[in-house]
Amino acid sequence: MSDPGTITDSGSSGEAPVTMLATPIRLDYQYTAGLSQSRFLQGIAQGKFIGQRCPACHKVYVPPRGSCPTDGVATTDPVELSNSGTVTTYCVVNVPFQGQSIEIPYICAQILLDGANIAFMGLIQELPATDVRMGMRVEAVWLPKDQWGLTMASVKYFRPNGEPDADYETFKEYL
Amino acid sequence: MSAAAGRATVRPVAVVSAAQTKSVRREDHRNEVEMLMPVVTDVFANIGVTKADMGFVCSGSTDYLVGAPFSFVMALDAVGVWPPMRESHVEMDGAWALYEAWTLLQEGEIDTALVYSFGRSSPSQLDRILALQLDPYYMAPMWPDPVALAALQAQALIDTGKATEKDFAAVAARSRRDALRNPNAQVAKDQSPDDLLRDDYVVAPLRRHALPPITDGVVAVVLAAEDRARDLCERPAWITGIDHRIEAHALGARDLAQSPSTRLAAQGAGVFDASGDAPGAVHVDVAELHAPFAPQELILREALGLADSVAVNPSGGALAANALMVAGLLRIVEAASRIMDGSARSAIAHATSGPCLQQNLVCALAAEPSGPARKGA
Amino acid sequence: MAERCAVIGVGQTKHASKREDVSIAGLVREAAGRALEDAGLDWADIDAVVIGKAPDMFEGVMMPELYLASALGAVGKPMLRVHTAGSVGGSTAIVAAHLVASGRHERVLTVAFEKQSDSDAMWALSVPQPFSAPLLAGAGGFFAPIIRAYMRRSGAPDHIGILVAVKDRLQALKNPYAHLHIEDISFDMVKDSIMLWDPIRYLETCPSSDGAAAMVLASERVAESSTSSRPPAWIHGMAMRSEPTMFAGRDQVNPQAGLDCAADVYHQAGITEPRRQIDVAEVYVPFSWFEPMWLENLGFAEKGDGWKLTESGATALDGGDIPWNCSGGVLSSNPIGASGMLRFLEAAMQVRGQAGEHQVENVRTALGHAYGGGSQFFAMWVLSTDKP
Amino acid sequence: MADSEVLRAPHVLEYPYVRSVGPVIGAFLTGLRDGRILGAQSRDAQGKATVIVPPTEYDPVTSADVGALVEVGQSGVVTTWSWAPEPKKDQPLDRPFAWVLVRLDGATTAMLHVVDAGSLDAMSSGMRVTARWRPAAERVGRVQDIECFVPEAANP
Repeated sequence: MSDPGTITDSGSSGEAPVTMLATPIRLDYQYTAGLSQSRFLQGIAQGKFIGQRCPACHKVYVPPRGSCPTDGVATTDPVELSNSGTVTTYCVVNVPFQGQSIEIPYICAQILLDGANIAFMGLIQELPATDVRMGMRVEAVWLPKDQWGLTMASVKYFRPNGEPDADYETFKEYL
Repeated sequence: MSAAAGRATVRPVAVVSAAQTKSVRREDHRNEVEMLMPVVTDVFANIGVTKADMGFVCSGSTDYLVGAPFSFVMALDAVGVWPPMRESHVEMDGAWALYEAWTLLQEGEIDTALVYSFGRSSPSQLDRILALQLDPYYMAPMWPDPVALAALQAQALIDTGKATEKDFAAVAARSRRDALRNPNAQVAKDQSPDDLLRDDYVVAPLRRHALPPITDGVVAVVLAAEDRARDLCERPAWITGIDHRIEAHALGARDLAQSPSTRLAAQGAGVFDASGDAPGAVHVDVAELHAPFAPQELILREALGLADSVAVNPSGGALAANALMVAGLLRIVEAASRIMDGSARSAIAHATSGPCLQQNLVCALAAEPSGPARKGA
Repeated sequence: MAERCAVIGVGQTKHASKREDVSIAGLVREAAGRALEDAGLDWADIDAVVIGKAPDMFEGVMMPELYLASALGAVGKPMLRVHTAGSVGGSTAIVAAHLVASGRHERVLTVAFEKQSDSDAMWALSVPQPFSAPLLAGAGGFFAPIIRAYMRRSGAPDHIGILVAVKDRLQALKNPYAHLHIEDISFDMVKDSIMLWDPIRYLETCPSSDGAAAMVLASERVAESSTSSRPPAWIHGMAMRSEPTMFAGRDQVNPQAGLDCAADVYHQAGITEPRRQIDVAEVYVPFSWFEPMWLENLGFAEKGDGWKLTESGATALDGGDIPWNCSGGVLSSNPIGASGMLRFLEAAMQVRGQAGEHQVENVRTALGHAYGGGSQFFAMWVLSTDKP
Repeated sequence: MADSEVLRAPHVLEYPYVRSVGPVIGAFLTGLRDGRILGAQSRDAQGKATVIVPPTEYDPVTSADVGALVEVGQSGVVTTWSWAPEPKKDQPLDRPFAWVLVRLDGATTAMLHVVDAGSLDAMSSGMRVTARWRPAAERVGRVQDIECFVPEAANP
C-alpha cells in the first residue's frame, strides 16, 4: 500500500481519465393484457372490431381498456363495430424512427369507426400522402384470414372506401 | 435547522374510509386499472360518496413494476377524473401520496381527498428492479438484491447483541399467526419460531421466514377534515401527526442497526409528545410497522420507543403481504381500521422506502382529534 | 387560510443535449446550489426537499431521489418525489409551495431534472408493450393530428408555427442557459427544415436536453427577512388539473382541464383579463403550434383567434404587449422533467428582475404554465412583485 | 371470460445505459483502473475530518462539497456481511460469496463489495479483508475492477 496523500494526477497510468460508465440494464417481465384488451384482441383474431359500451354514459370505446375513463366504471357490454370509419384528423409521417416498418412518407390518421365514440390511430394506404383529407371515409384492409392473430397487425391498414367525405359537423366533437 | 412545523395548529384530518384487494401472489387476469376500479368503487361506497365529492386525488406507484413509462396515467382511468379534478402523483409508496393530500387539506380549502396506490410485484423481477434504486455508479452495477442488503442490516443488528436469529423467527411466527385473522393477508400460518428456524438461509442471516412474500395488491383511502369527517364516518381515525425523513444513501455511511430517520419522523409526528421518548415509553394500542424484513421490525420498535404492551402488526404486517408501493399505505389503512372498528383508541403507522429503511414515514392516529391523553400535561 | 409563499431563490443548469461533464447528482446540484446561493441560504437552512422528474427509465435509476438525498441536502429531512408526466416540473413546484402554504415548512428546496443522455428519450418514451398497437408514427405523430385539428378549426394559416419557432429561438439567444443558440435563425430556415410529421417541421419541435432547475420557496417571515439581492416573487395563485387521457368527445385542442386550471389560478390571483393584467408568461410550448392553442386555452385570445395574436407580434419579447417565453421556452431547452419547472422559474426571474438580457421591463405579474402527456395534466402559477 | 383466455406475454425492458460520471466518481474509477483506491476528504457534522470511500461528490450526511481525493488502503475491516449461497445474474461472483460493507484502512465510511471466502463459516464482522484485483488489462474503470475482497490471511 502506498502512503495516503493528496492525489494530484488523475491518470497516473498515462491513459485518459475515465469519464463514462456503461451500465447495461435488462429487465424481464411477464405482461398481462387484462380482460378487456384480451377480449378485443380475440375479436381481432376473428376479423372483428369489438368495442365496449360504458353502462353509465353509453359511449363505445375501442380498443377498450377496461374502464370508462370519465365514469371510472367497467365497460363490460361488447359492441361489434363496422369495418369502416371516418378520418377525423391525421398527419403525414416523413421522419424515420426506431421500430418503423413503413416507407416514408405515409399517413397516420385518427380513425373513428362507425358505431364508436373514440378514434384510434391507424395507417392509411392506397392513396398518395397528399390526397388524405379530414372527413375521408376509410375501411380496414385485413391480412388473409389464415394470418389473423391476437394482434392489431392483423389489420394491414385502412384505405379509402369510396364513400363521399363525412361532413365536418358529424365528427368535429371527436377532434 | 428548523425542520419543525412553522405553525403549531394542525387541522384535524381523518381516514374515513379504506378499501383493499385481497393480497395475492399473482394477479394475472386483470391489469392495473381493472384491479383498481373495484377498490375505488368500494372506498366511496363504504361512506356513500362519489368522486364528485373529492377535493383532491393523489396516488403512489412506480413505472418499474409495470415496465412502462407513465403507468400511473392509465391507472387514473379507474377513477374517472371527469370533469377535470385536482390530481397529483408521487413515484413513491402511497403513504407519501397520503402525506401530500394531508398537507393540502391543512390549508382548509378542500375537505376531502382520495388516495390510492397500486403495486403488482409479480410480473417483474423484484430482485433486479430494486437494485436499480441504488447509486447507479457504485452499487447498482453489482446488482445487489434487496435480500442481500437487508441481510447486511440484520447482521449489523445481531452484532450489537440486541437480537438473534431466534428473535427474527419470533417476529415472523407472530406476524403469520396474526395474519390468520386478516382475510386480506397472503401468508398466514401457525408455526413456532423453532419450526421456522429450520428454514434455509436465503441470504444469511436471513432465512426464508424473515422475508416478505411477493404480492400483488391495491389500496385506497378517503381522507376528510373536521366536520366532514364526522359526517362521513362514525369513528374517524384522526391523524394527530405525520412526518417523514430520509437518511444518507451510502449504506457504509449509516449505522444500519438503527433508524434515526424513523425517530426524527416520530418526533415530527408528535409520537413522543404524550409519553416521552425513553425506551418503551410509547403506549399506543396498535402499531403497524412497514418492516419488509423481520429484523427491521426490531429496529423500528426501538426507534419508536414502543412499550412491550403495544400490539405490533396485528394485520400480519409486510411479512404477510408486501405489494411494493402499497404496503406502506396499507399500514396506515390497517392502523386506521382498528380505530374505525372501535378496537383501538390510538395507533402508530409507519412506511418505509429505499434500501435498509433509508426513508421512513410515521403517522400517528387516534380516536379523538386531540390525540391520546397526555401524561402529566 | 393558507400561508403566504414566495420564491426567494432560483437556479438552473446550462442545458445541453449531453452534459457529459457531470453525474446525475452533479447536474441537480448545479441547479440547486445556484438556487441556494441566490436565496442566500446554505444546505442546513432547508427544511424539506421536493424533487420531480419524468419517467425513471430515462436514467435507469428507480426513484433516484433516494440516491440524490445527500446531493440535495435532504438527509434528516422530509423528501418527496413527484411524477405527473410532462407537467411534473410545474406540479413539483406546486407540491413544494403547498408545504409552505400549509404552514408545514418555511424554506423548501424544489428541484426537477432530466439526464436524458444516459439513455435515449425516444426509446424511453416509446417502450413497446406486448399486444399494444404497432408504433405507427413516432413521438410527433401524436401531436401533429391535434395541430391539424386546430388549423382546421381556427383557419390559421400555415406559417404561424414558423413565426413561433423563429421568435422563441431569437429569444433563446438572450438566455445564456438555453440549449439551442441558433445564431442565424430565420423564417426561411424554419420553413425549409424537413417536414417531420406534416404539419410539424423539424425546427418547429423541441430539442432533447440534459438539465435541471431549482427554486427555494419561503414563508412570508423568511421571504421578508431574506438576504437575497433580489426581491421575493410572491405566489398569488397556483393550481393543478387533470382529465382522462382518452375519452369520447375529448377536446384535445382546447382541453377542459387547461381551461379549468387557468380559471382557478386566475380566480386566486384576481385576474379577469389575462392579456392586460399579466405582463409576461412562460408557457409550455414543445411544438410551435401550441403557442396559439394555449393563447386561447389560457384566455389571452378568444377561441380561434390565438394565431392572430402570434401573427401580430404581441407575444414577442421585442415589442409585444404580452411576451411569451422570453427565455426561448421549451422549443429552445427541453430537459423533460425540468421543462415545466423552468417555466415556473423563468416567471419568477421576470418578477424578480433577474432575467438579464431577456428581462421584460416593469414586470409586476407573471404566469408560469406546464402541461403533460396528451394535454391532460396541467399546472400553473401566477407570481407578483406585490405581497398578496 | 375464463382466466385462461386472458392474454399474457413476456416483455423485456432493456437499454445499454452509458453514464457520464463527473470529476469525483471519474477519479475514483480511473484509480480503480490503475489499481488504486481513492477516498474523498470531508468533515462530519461535528467538524471531524473524514475520508469517504467510495468518494461521493457531496458529503453523505452534511451535503457539503467533498475535499481533495486521497489514496486509502487496499485492505480493511468488514463492518457487516451477509452470505449469498446462490449468486444471481450479473452479481460479481458466480459461486457462493459474502456481501460486505468493508471499511478500508484510512477510510471513515465503508463500501459495498463482496468477499470470496469459500464458506459462511469463514465470515465474521471485524475480520480483515484485502482487495483482489482483476488483471490490469481487464480493468476499465468500474467497481468490478476489484474482482472481490478475500480474507487477509489467505492473501498476505
